[in-house]
Amino acid sequence: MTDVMDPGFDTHSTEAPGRPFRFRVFRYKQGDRAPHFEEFSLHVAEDTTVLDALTAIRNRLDPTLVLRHSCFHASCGTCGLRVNDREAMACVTKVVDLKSPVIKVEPIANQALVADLVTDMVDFYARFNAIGRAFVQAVAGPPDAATPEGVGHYSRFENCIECGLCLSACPIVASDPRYLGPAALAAAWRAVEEPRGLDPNAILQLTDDEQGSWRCHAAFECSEACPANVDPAGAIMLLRQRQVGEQLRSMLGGRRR
Amino acid sequence: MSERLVEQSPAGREGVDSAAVQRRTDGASPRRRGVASWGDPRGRRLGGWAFVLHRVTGLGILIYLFLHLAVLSLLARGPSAWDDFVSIALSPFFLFFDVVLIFGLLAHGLNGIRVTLVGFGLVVDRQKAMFVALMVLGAIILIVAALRIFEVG
Amino acid sequence: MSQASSAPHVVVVGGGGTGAAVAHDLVLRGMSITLVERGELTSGTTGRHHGLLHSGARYAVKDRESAVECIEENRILRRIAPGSFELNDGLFVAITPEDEACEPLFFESCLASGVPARRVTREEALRMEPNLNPALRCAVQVPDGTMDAMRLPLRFFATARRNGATIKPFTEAVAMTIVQNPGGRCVTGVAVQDHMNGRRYEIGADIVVNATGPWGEKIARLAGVDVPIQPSPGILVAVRGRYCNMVINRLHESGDGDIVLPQRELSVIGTSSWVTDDPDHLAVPANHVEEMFRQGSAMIPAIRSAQTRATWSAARPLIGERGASTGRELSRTFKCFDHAAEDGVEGFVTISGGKATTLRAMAEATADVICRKLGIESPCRTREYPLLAHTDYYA
Amino acid sequence: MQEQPAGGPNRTRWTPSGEEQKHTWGWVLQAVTGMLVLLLVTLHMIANHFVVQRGLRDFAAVVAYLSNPLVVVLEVLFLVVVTWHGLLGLRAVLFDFGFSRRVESWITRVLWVVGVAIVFYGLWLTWVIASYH
Repeated sequence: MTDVMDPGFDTHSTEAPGRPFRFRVFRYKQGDRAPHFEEFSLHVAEDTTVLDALTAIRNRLDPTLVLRHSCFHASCGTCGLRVNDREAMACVTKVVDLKSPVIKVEPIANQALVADLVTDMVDFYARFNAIGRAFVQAVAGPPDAATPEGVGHYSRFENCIECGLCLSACPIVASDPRYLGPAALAAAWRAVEEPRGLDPNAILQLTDDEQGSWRCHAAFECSEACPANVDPAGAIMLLRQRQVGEQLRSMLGGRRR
Repeated sequence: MSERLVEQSPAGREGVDSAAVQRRTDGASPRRRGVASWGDPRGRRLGGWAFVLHRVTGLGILIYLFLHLAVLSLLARGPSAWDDFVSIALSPFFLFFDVVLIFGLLAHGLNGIRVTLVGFGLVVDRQKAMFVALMVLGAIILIVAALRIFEVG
Repeated sequence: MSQASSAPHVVVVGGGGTGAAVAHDLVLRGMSITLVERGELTSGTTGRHHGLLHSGARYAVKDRESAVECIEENRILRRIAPGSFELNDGLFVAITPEDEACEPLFFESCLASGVPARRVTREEALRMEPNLNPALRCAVQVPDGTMDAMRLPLRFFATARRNGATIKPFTEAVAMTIVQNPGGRCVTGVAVQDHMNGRRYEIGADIVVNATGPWGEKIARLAGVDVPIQPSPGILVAVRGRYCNMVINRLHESGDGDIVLPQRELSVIGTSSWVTDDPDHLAVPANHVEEMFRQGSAMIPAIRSAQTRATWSAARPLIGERGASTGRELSRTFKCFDHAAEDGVEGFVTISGGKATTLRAMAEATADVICRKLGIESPCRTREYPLLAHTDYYA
Repeated sequence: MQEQPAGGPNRTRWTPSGEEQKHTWGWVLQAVTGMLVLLLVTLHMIANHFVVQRGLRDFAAVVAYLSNPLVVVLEVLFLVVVTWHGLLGLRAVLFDFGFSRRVESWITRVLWVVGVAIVFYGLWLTWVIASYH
């Protein structure tokens, strides 16, 4: 622990002197007839994030505003929102980077709304749990992979922070809730790639389905929205490749692996 | 977790579900963006544009296929019916639609190559570059075809 | 509820790690539990901590009691929450000759505290962690680990709810119901504001537990008591890239070190300390960010040029007298205040201080106090009770 | 490493479509017919429009063109493949609307009827034109 007596200049300030921004925030309380947008004005500094702004709105302007947040570094996945019509983690989205004087903030789409910016994650996990996956490995890789060049190899599914941004961005999930969706299919591919106690064949068969891997229409919006480099669309395509291979193998009389 | 770990579980699964429902809303919809969102250009990235382009051109070509087959029935009504149609079809107005058709075929067909490769897990990480390259190729072919059509017309 | 409706009803205020563990412990002891949290679960200090599962080594030299407590809880958590930790161990690295001079005392103190420690040569340390500063002189390996700061508490919440607890996020405690008895005042319930629908209502309670960490003083004031909790923020920096696989600590004279932890594809660097009165408004001072890069790159030089993913502050709930100017002067242990004994207010208990690693022990101590107050004899069962997966919270 | 039992198949809420047949083949056929269509449409466009004077055959030329059995085979194959690809594609789009399973099975049935009708219509038209010869 480093003691620094003087707290100094706050790089995440939401007070003057900063640049003024208008925040159009989605508001809804249970029992309301319809949601509406409410506008708040705040000054922001260079590093002020959308999450800083929203918590400042709650602390100073309207204590009834509810939103989800926890870790503040895009590791927990709770503060996923739609910011200016795109999925974003509020905690790592700097306001000035949005290059717009008006910041529209909405909850993620295609999920049940709880209130204001809060959505219910039950639907997300109902899909996710269909695959069944531990979220942390005992050790995330061999130490020698920890070199700067090896850092890329850590792009593994356990990077998934379960934020639901992929479900919000997916055009198919937008129109049909039966589709298993990107996060769970990416989890399925991780389990096939590295089973660690799960049965890869069962998962291949489960997701080889009209509502599984074959439902994806390659819009890649999930991979664009993903804040954790999971690349769900890429995972779905690799899952399909394996499923085609398995089907060919069984058709040609070979046994499934 | 196996059930034996769950002691004093008041109502088994029902208990859990009702607890989950605690957080659910009184009747708020899931705010599903719906089919209409396919037509919403806001926030869309390249892959999303490719998805929409593929759907629109695919449906357009299918409608054209029905029209085309219907028109071909003129052949069954004998030489004069068909030859009258041919003279109309060679008007500049119809030729413009031929260019639109070729645009649709090129966009759908060339992007189809990308979708097929990607769908088999091939060159997935190059999908954007592939889309751009195929569309540039398509544009070139379209220009050549358009010049040829109007030159003939 | 399968328990008799006569089971004592305890309202826990605060949905962080401590509140989660308290709810879990009390529900296993047969009590009826309602937990209220102003925002999302773990949205206070809990979610923002660096995610270190302490081995206790950090406290071995100066605070043996904390060290013993940490290693014991470390072992318990590994047992009851398998899968929640990267069992990657920690490395205390001595960079300067002054650091190296502290090594014998540090190593011996670890062993004396029951913290398994292993001496590691410079060459072996560099083999294990190639990004370490090549100038390092020696290192000590200890059973630190990394955890997900939100998902470990979620497992407590999931298990508590499966066992009958009612968990109410987005429900803010706005007032205490206080009854004036001949013997003194008594807290008999909490008035809450449900931010999901704007409704305000009261929840009756036999006991109200204040588990709000750095907000503890604010909540205690609702009950008319004063607790010496000093919010002490520290800054954390996350950079892109996993520069180490183990938890890298600086082997300092203070034993208090600086730290770099791997978290998924990120490396988290911590931490500084100052004091504030308002845990809702935490600055991210520019000079502290610079200091983190300086300290972090002393151990892992590549951090100097790493890309910043996020900078944020978290407020520790330290127990101590007001007027301290830095967090260091304040104690790092936890304490459960029974305000009947200390302030003449019945039915109100505050738990504060402590560390994420000791959340279960904090809950055990709190539940012991509550059982004693209610005259219930029920042993703590959380040491052996396996926790559900975090995903079960949403099942 | 101790694996965390994060839910098993018995607690799955998401359910597969429930159909026995594997959907791999639907996709593979769509991809294969797509590639065939791309090939055949190119041939069709060149043969019927780009190498023909003024871009469209008059009646006599159509009859002459279809007198070649290879042409008949290719054009009929083209029709079958393009119909399959187009209607399966339409089905995929319609299924994305999230209709009920009952509506979806009706969509599938109707599309089968349409597809078979189109192919028979094509065969009939070819036979009519060939009989002018």
